[in-house]
Amino acid sequence: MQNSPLTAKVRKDFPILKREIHGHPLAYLDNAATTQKPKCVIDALVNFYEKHNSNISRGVYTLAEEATEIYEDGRETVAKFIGAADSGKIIFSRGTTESINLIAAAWIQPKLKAGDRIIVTEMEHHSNLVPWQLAAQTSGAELLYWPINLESEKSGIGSLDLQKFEEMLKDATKIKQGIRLLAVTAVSNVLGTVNPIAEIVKIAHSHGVPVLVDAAQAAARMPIDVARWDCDFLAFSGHKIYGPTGIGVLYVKNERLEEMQPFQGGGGMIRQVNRQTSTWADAPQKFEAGTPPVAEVYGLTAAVEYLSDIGMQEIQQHEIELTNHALKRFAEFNDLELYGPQDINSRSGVLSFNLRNVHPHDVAQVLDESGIGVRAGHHCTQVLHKRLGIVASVRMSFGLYNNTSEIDLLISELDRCRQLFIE
Amino acid sequence: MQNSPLTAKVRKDFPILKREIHGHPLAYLDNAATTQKPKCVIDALVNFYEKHNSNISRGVYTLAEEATEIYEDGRETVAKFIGAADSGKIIFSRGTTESINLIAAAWIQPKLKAGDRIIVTEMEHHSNLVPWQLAAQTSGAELLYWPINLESEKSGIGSLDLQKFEEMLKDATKIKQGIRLLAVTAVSNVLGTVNPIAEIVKIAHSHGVPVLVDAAQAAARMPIDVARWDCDFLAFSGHKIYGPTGIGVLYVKNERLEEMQPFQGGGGMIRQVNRQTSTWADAPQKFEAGTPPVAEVYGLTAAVEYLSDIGMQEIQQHEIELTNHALKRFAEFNDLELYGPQDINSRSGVLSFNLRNVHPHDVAQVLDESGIGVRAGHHCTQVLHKRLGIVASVRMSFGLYNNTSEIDLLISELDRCRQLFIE
Amino acid sequence: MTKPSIYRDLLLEHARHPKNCGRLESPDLRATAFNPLCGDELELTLAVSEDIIQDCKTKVRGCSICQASASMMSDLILTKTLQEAEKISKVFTESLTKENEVISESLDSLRPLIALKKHRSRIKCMKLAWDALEDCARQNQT
Amino acid sequence: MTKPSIYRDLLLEHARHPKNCGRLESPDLRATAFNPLCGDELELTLAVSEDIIQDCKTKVRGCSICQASASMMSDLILTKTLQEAEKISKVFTESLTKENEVISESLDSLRPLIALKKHRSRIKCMKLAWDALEDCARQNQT
Ligand SMILES: Cc1ncc(COP(=O)(O)O)c(C=O)c1O
Ligand SMILES: Cc1ncc(COP(=O)(O)O)c(C=O)c1O
Repeated sequence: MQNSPLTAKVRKDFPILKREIHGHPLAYLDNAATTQKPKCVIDALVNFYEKHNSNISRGVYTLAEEATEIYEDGRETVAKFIGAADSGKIIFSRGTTESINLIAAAWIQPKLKAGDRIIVTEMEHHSNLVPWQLAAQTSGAELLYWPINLESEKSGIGSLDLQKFEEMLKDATKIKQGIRLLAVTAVSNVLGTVNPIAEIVKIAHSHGVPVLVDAAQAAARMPIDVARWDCDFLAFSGHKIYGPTGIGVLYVKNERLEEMQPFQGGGGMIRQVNRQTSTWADAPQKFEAGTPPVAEVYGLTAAVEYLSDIGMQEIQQHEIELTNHALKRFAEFNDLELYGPQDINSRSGVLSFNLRNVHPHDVAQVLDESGIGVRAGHHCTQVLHKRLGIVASVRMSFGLYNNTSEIDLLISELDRCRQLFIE
Repeated sequence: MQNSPLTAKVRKDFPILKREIHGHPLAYLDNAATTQKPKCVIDALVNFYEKHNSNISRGVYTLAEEATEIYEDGRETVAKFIGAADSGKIIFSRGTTESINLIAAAWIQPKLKAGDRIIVTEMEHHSNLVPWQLAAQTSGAELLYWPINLESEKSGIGSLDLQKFEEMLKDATKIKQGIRLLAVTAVSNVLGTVNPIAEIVKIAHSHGVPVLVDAAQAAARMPIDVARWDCDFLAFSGHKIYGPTGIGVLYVKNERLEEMQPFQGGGGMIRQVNRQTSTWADAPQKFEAGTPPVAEVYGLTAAVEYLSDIGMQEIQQHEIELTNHALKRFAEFNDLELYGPQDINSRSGVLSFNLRNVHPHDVAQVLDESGIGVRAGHHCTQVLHKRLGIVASVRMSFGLYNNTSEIDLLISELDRCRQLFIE
Repeated sequence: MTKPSIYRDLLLEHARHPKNCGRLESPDLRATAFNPLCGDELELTLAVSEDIIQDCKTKVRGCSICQASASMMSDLILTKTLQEAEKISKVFTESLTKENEVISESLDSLRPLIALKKHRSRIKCMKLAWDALEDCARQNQT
Repeated sequence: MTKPSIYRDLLLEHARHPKNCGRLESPDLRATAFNPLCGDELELTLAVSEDIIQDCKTKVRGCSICQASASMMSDLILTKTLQEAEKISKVFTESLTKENEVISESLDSLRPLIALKKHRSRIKCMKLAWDALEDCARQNQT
């Protein structure tokens, strides 16, 4: 097996890589769906439950103090990881989806009026579309789509054209249409496109439009710096950055934090509860009703520390190398249609494609027979797939532990698909 | 140490019980806040992440198939645990609080009109009060409080009088007031009161009022049978029944399921997504947006199987024995005020009290110095505490692994409190 | 290739050369089915007279398993009554969810499909054609 | 009792016999503070002339640590200016959150409190009186 220096170092940290699938070593290439967990993350969970498990905040005994410290230290570690000035802006949720729904319910819904618009892009995940649809519908607002480039324009296929965005904003100003938000992904979970968030935010802000960044894919693939990006909201999931399921993060800028209504009601988010009305705790607790996922925060903290130790720059570099290799191999075949930028500078290691005349399900199933895990379907982007004129695609997406031999294996196994399904 | 047969058997299953606190063995008596985890639950989490970790539903490769099976099998195990006829009625949430907020947002909010009433009891946890306050406020509805008995009426202190409830319902009928829901806890997390849910539901239904049962405390303490109880909704948390954090359950009766709007928007809960509108998946997926907490479901499944193997009847019996012992010991002191029923038949092993002239914080802190974990505060029941005329209390609450010696230790350490704070 | 594959001969034969493809011009019954997980779609058109399925066509936009299932179904239900066809569909569905290893004789020709039942994610693919069939049967009742 | 306790003599002394208890009849400044985690409350009343705290009383409904902190605070701020008092409060708060082990001389009498800083859940108890003090200082500025 050909390993990059990073891969050689990290593969032994992931217990699941020892697994065999139908007699073959696992080649896990579905990291955009969820990532595998290093031993330190699993150990953190065990350690929490075997040593410190307790509910937080309202307990004065030792375990409760420890659990509270674990939880609040986790907030600080996450804040540092994404360049947030203080941990008070970090809200823990159950995942990207809940983080975005939180903003839809607690921030935009109360201020949305009939005729207002929320801008989304055509490449958004359902989790960054449907919450806005739901919010828009209750108030007579609408979604406005920032289209992706399909022709090979200067920004490349599957990219967003900044000029188009400026025009949309200017047109809205002309007809005095209220644009309440831009919701945009930092990295597409299908095309692999890396969007220039800092520039996008600058344009949006110059027209008074706040920006929510879906960093579900980006957080595991590149350094994130909310201070530099200057976005208003940013959301990601623990399970996609080598941490546990059941935990997500929402970063909110101070000004926006003050505008937010409560999200869910319950224990921990209140100040005083009277019979008919209540008052609220300060942020971030105000937005964290109920017993929080303390163990999951501990696991997430371990994941963030693991990634920081390796260095997000190095991780990004590794992914670029894998992606370069994949792009080169894909170019060898003319029955492989790759969606998204060809240019390595505007994409990351998420590659969706179709093998001509073979259904993505069948491709994924045949690959599984050789131990390869890839995803087939619309990857929660029906709007994008419709735009691309397809129903489904096969997606290969890289993680820390992948290497070029796994890519080569996939490419060679596609031959089996051809043999089975195309006479 | 004096152990009941059950305790002797189970203590070794809980790794955390090996911990020492300030040189003393841990006496964990805060099980109403969260329970400790048996090894099989911790092992399930490890096993998931080391062997099967993957995202569910949309993957055709082996790991994804396994994860999906784990997730859906979990739904069936939980359905059986609470006597639900089929797993289609089980929605996974992040906890009791989210389960209740889900009903508040997806079911009651859309149908609530100005002047409507939601009945709650004075003993409800904030998580079963604040969501209804928030829903009521947006539509001009109000909460109606079913008061608890304070005098030693026939149902005993801290109990709910069924006649009072009938009268409330009749009064509402007289003035044509719409009662949309009764939200009631099965077991009080402060008083320990066990409410007669089956009888309550019968009365409510005879007046056309649906019932939501907060089973956060009950689920770990007694057999639950939604078919017999006939409740419309039932909610509980994984972490309070010896399972992981980050997972909760919501049971919904079929008729209600059909009335429910979507909760959060995102991946997994859709059928078709168009640019402005979408259609929804069938229940329960319709209410589970985003990547679900698969590992946590696996852990919860292990917990439920662990409890079922022991038997909820036996667990209940064990708790009755401990509670009896505690009631007897408490009666020895006239500076100990216990809140809630004295009658063992209408209470469970959650005992809140105050030591005269010593603040609950100080009691809990002193007990910690001997390794005892109890909670001090309002336990997320400010309305109840106000009704009791107190600000805070100390709460001792039992789990599987507790024994009478731990109760005796607590009682004897209260002496240290007296010496420190009362001259 | 020597690797064992879930794609066995009979299945592939049906997938590559599906029977009764297309749509009837003026069907007596028509139903579509949709798989939200992947976006696959299927249209079933039936010609029915005196309760007997005289003709049957499926238009499939789906994977090989979906295609093969539709093809096998059409083979099996032709000349059967709608009630019989619905009954077969129910038994087939049960055989996919039950642990039971005994396969009813009426489903003999569906064995290559039933063999895949442990692939839970593919059950919906197999079921698409049958969902449409049951929809047609329902329409006929009302 | 031989067990080591966080409740040391000085702390207990203040808790049992708190200084400057109660409320001033007609205070120049008044503030209340509230701990949502346990419902504890504290009322601070100050008599201030020429910016100097001439008199100070606290009415506490809280635990021994809250009580002791209020008592120690009142001892410390009497005869100081509001600005000085506010400064002390800020330094005290910092000493509770920082890892720093060096305790500023001005906080000498607060050592028994600062020693408890690792008990994070009790910091809010200690801070209640000081929150009210900072509130008074803010009122004075505007
Ligand atoms: C009776 C009751 N209801 C609701 C809750 C809320 O549960 P959770 O915090 O797990 O959402 C609790 C526990 O905190 C409880 O005891
Ligand atoms: C770009 C993007 N946004 C949002 C999500 C939703 O994340 P989650 O399912 O963890 O809530 C995903 C992944 O599923 C994603 O790739």
